[in-house]
Amino acid sequence: MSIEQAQEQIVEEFSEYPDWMEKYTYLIELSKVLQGFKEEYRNTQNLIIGCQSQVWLQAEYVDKKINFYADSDAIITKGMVALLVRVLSNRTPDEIANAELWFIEKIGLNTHLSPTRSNGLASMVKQMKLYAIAYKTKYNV
Amino acid sequence: MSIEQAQEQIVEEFSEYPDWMEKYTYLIELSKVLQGFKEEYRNTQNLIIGCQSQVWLQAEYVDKKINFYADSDAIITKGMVALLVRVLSNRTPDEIANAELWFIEKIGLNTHLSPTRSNGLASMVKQMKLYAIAYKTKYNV
Amino acid sequence: MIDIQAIRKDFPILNQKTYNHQIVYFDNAATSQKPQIVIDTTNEYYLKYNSNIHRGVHYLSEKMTEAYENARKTVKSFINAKFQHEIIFTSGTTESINLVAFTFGEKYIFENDEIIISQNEHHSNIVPWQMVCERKGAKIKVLPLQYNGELDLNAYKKLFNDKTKIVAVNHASNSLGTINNIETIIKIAHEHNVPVLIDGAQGIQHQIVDVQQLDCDFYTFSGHKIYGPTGTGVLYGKEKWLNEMPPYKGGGDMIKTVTFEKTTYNDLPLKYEAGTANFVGAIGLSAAIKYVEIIGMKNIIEYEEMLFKYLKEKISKVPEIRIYGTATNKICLISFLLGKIHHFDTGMMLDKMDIAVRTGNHCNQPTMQFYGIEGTVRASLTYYNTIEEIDYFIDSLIKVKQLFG
Amino acid sequence: MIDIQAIRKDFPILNQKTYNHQIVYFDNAATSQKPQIVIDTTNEYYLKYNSNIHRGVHYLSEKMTEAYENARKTVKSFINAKFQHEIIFTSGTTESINLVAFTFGEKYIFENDEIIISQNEHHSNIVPWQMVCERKGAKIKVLPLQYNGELDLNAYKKLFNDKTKIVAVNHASNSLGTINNIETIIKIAHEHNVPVLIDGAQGIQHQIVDVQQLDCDFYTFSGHKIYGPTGTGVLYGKEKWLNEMPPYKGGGDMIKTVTFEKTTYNDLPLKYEAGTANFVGAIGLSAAIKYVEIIGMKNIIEYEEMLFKYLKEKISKVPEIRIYGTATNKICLISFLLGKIHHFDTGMMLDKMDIAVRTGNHCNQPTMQFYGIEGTVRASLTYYNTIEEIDYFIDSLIKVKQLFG
Ligand SMILES: Cc1ncc(COP(=O)(O)O)c(C=O)c1O
Ligand SMILES: Cc1ncc(COP(=O)(O)O)c(C=O)c1O
Repeated sequence: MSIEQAQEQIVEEFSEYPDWMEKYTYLIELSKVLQGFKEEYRNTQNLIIGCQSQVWLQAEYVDKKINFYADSDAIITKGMVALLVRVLSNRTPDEIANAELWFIEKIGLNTHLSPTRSNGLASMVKQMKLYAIAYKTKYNV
Repeated sequence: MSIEQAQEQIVEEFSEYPDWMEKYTYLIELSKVLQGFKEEYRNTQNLIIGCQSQVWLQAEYVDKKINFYADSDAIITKGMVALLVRVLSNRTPDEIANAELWFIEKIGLNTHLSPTRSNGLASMVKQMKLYAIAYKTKYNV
Repeated sequence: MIDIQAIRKDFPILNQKTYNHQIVYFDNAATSQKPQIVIDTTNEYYLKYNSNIHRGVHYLSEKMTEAYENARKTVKSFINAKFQHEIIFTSGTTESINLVAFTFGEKYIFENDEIIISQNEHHSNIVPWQMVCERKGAKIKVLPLQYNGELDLNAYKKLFNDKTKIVAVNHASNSLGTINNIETIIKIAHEHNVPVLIDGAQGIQHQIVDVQQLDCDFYTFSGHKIYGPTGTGVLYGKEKWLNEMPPYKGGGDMIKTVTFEKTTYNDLPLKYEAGTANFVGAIGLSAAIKYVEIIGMKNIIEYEEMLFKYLKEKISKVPEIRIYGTATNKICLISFLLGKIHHFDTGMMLDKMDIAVRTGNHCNQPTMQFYGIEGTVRASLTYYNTIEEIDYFIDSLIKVKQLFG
Repeated sequence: MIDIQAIRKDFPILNQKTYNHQIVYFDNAATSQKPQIVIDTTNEYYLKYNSNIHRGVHYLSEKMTEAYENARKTVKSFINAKFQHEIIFTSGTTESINLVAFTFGEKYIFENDEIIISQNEHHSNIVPWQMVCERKGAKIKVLPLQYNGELDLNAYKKLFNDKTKIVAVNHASNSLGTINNIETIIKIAHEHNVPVLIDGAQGIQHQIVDVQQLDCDFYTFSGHKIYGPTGTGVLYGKEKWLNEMPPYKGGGDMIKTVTFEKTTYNDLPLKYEAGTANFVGAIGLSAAIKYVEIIGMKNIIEYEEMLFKYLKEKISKVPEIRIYGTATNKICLISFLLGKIHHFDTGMMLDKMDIAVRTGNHCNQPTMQFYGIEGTVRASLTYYNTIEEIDYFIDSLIKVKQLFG
């Protein structure tokens, strides 16, 4: 599934929840099923400090693809993290670097990504792209 | 003539000049006839610094009365100075200390006396009253 | 008791929906809403009299200068200062405190000297003092906080010694709501001949402040928290200090004479008002203060106490509520956490229910460290809030609790 | 050419009488009038979105933060800064210059070092540097003024030596109107590796400013002089300097972490924005800038040049006029004396004829000393002034002359 398709899938899932309360309930669900984050990743090197909530992001390069593992101390942020990981993890550096993330606006959660929100999410996306560029340069892919 | 009468007289004089242009022309006239200020009085001790114009004020105590001699570098201020001297000079300290100056408002020139005008006039009146209080204490009158 | 419906009409912003429900603004400690009269007054001065103040010979300038100096009078009588020139207009509490920390520091604080601040201060009343300490080699002594949110005045007494140069403490705490016993704090300091700065950012809008009776040496507050415009603030200082301390910023209006060799400074208050003042802002602030005076601070206090009693009672019944700051004497402010729910999650969900609260450390990290938490949710109310809003808030809190389980 | 009648409708204050005649506002260098859109924008944000910025999780706070950061973007693109975080909001030019003088001074200026400022600076660009010199034992070198009001760039070149740490010069002079050749001033300083601060208080509203092209290290201006609210200002600084210099004021928002032992500072631009910013003011300022952009700076320049040409021609024919500042490159500003008439008398009489000019030393005492005078009368025009106003002004001047004989 491409990044585009992943985004479309998420938009479709959320279309079942027109009500904001249901949307957030679903985000909370997503936060609970976020997987793969090991306790050892929870270190200062991986920490993205937001003023309101914090995000930890680990990146691993396997088979020419980047896998992301992430977590947050706030549930709603974690639900958003889950969506971002789903869309951007297990992709080539190129795919990630060029990705345009439109699904968040489409599902009506864009305020979470605003740089002024200071929940760490905007910095997380930036960090994911920086990883992509770094690996691109390193492995010349 | 009492301070009250002197004020009434000025108000009467000015009533002949309802137009502001005439009023100021008369003030300019008054500035020209201001007398008694000797060059030796123009010293820093007598200087009252206004941001816009400067006033020099000399006080002398003769026969239980205070005589004021004053000057200014700006003509309009000097015209106002002439009026103040006319009302307050050659009076006992008591009279000066207790004087209420209402004529300036009556003739419509009160903005000149506002402390925010910074032409030195408000400070001049204050200084005249301070002299009165000082002489009162000194000579116990 | 005040006529709450009439008052709310003066605050048009309260009569709108952000999402579905009429907005419930419980973020007053961050900034307050403005009554219509503040906006109207500001507009009037911009549209009829706008002109730079002081030194102007023309009509508009005269009008504006008069209004600006009248605003100073309004502040003077509001806090009962002795002289008008003890009122310095600044851009806010933060600037007022920096002004004192810097100028008092330059003149009186030297190596190994000590500054007492409490453990429960806003960063704006910590960092300026740390900066003085760094520059001068002085150090900070901490007046300790007790678990209930009150300061430990017994410990306070023991902090003084020959090296103590100043005490800086808040009137009311923005993170816990405690109204500090500043009368006693000032008295004790004065027994040691140490002056006291009161950070009144959260005090001025909720308490009667009489600086002469308090006998504080400095009192600071922000216009935007007492229903006035942003970018305005006040420093009250005793004449004696303001005369003795060196100037802060250099520039227009604060000098008497300038040559390249020597500059002499202006008298108070202009000595501390370098550059073009926020004169329209100051006039707006005085409109805000007059509005408060019309309602009456006594009435405001009575009403806010009633609100607070109700809020405390109701919130204490919310399951798993953890309240930080339980002093007996508090402004109408509650800092809390809901079970294990992250403060940000609670704040986000309340926002979706049109309730504005603040979450995080409230620029008060040492206090959070004291409680061993990252932050809290803070509901801060004022005299335009209502019992109905509290009911809705409590219901919403319970929903949030259910949502996160 | 601009549509002057349409523009004047946007400035309601111009359409009133102070005494008998429609007001003629020629005091724009002191402060400028505000177009209706600035007032409307300010009102809108107070009445719909008012809430404290940054760190807020709720709707209003989010809206306000966005608008505030957009205001920063507007300023950035207006002066073509490289990065948004190079734009620091301050309370005005005076604060911007004090900020640089203090923080640059703390880091880079030491005993016997030298600071170059011109002989024709506003006190706000003199006194802050004198204060640094006093604190650090440095000294001021004066870039000399020539009789026509231009700076002596040959003498300037000779002022540099190993001890020169910074140059601070105005873009346009508020007392004489000279537009300084800042391109050359900056180039020469950079040849000596010395950074340059430009005091743009009188430049920004009359000239196209491109800080990258100018390559200036700092550029400062006041909101109230470019048709924005009082209490607002901007400091542009190259990222490199702003990162290296220490912070200025301490307080909320400008820190990352605070403990009593150690405080770490926030990134740009917040590092220099301690305390609650004048956020509504900044939004008002951005509305003012957008208004200027809509009219177009090129059109403004063209129109003001036309006005100035006319004014110069007309005033030169007034008997016994003495004009101070006759540089070829000037903003539309004339400083003058009329025969032996005291500047205050001239200003007073013009006021009575509804003309607002400024009189005195214009916070520029060294310049007055240079000419051996106490002060001047200053008429400063901008793009909402008209040819008709100039005619009326000239007639009034002649009347004043007659009055004092
Ligand atoms: C050249 C110049 N620099 C600095 C200033 C100070 O600006 P403000 O008073 O807005 O801080 C002014 C304003 O009068 C000025 O004209
Ligand atoms: C107790 C206290 N002190 C100081 C401040 C700083 O005020 P300002 O940001 O208006 O300068 C605040 C505001 O948050 C506060 O609550």
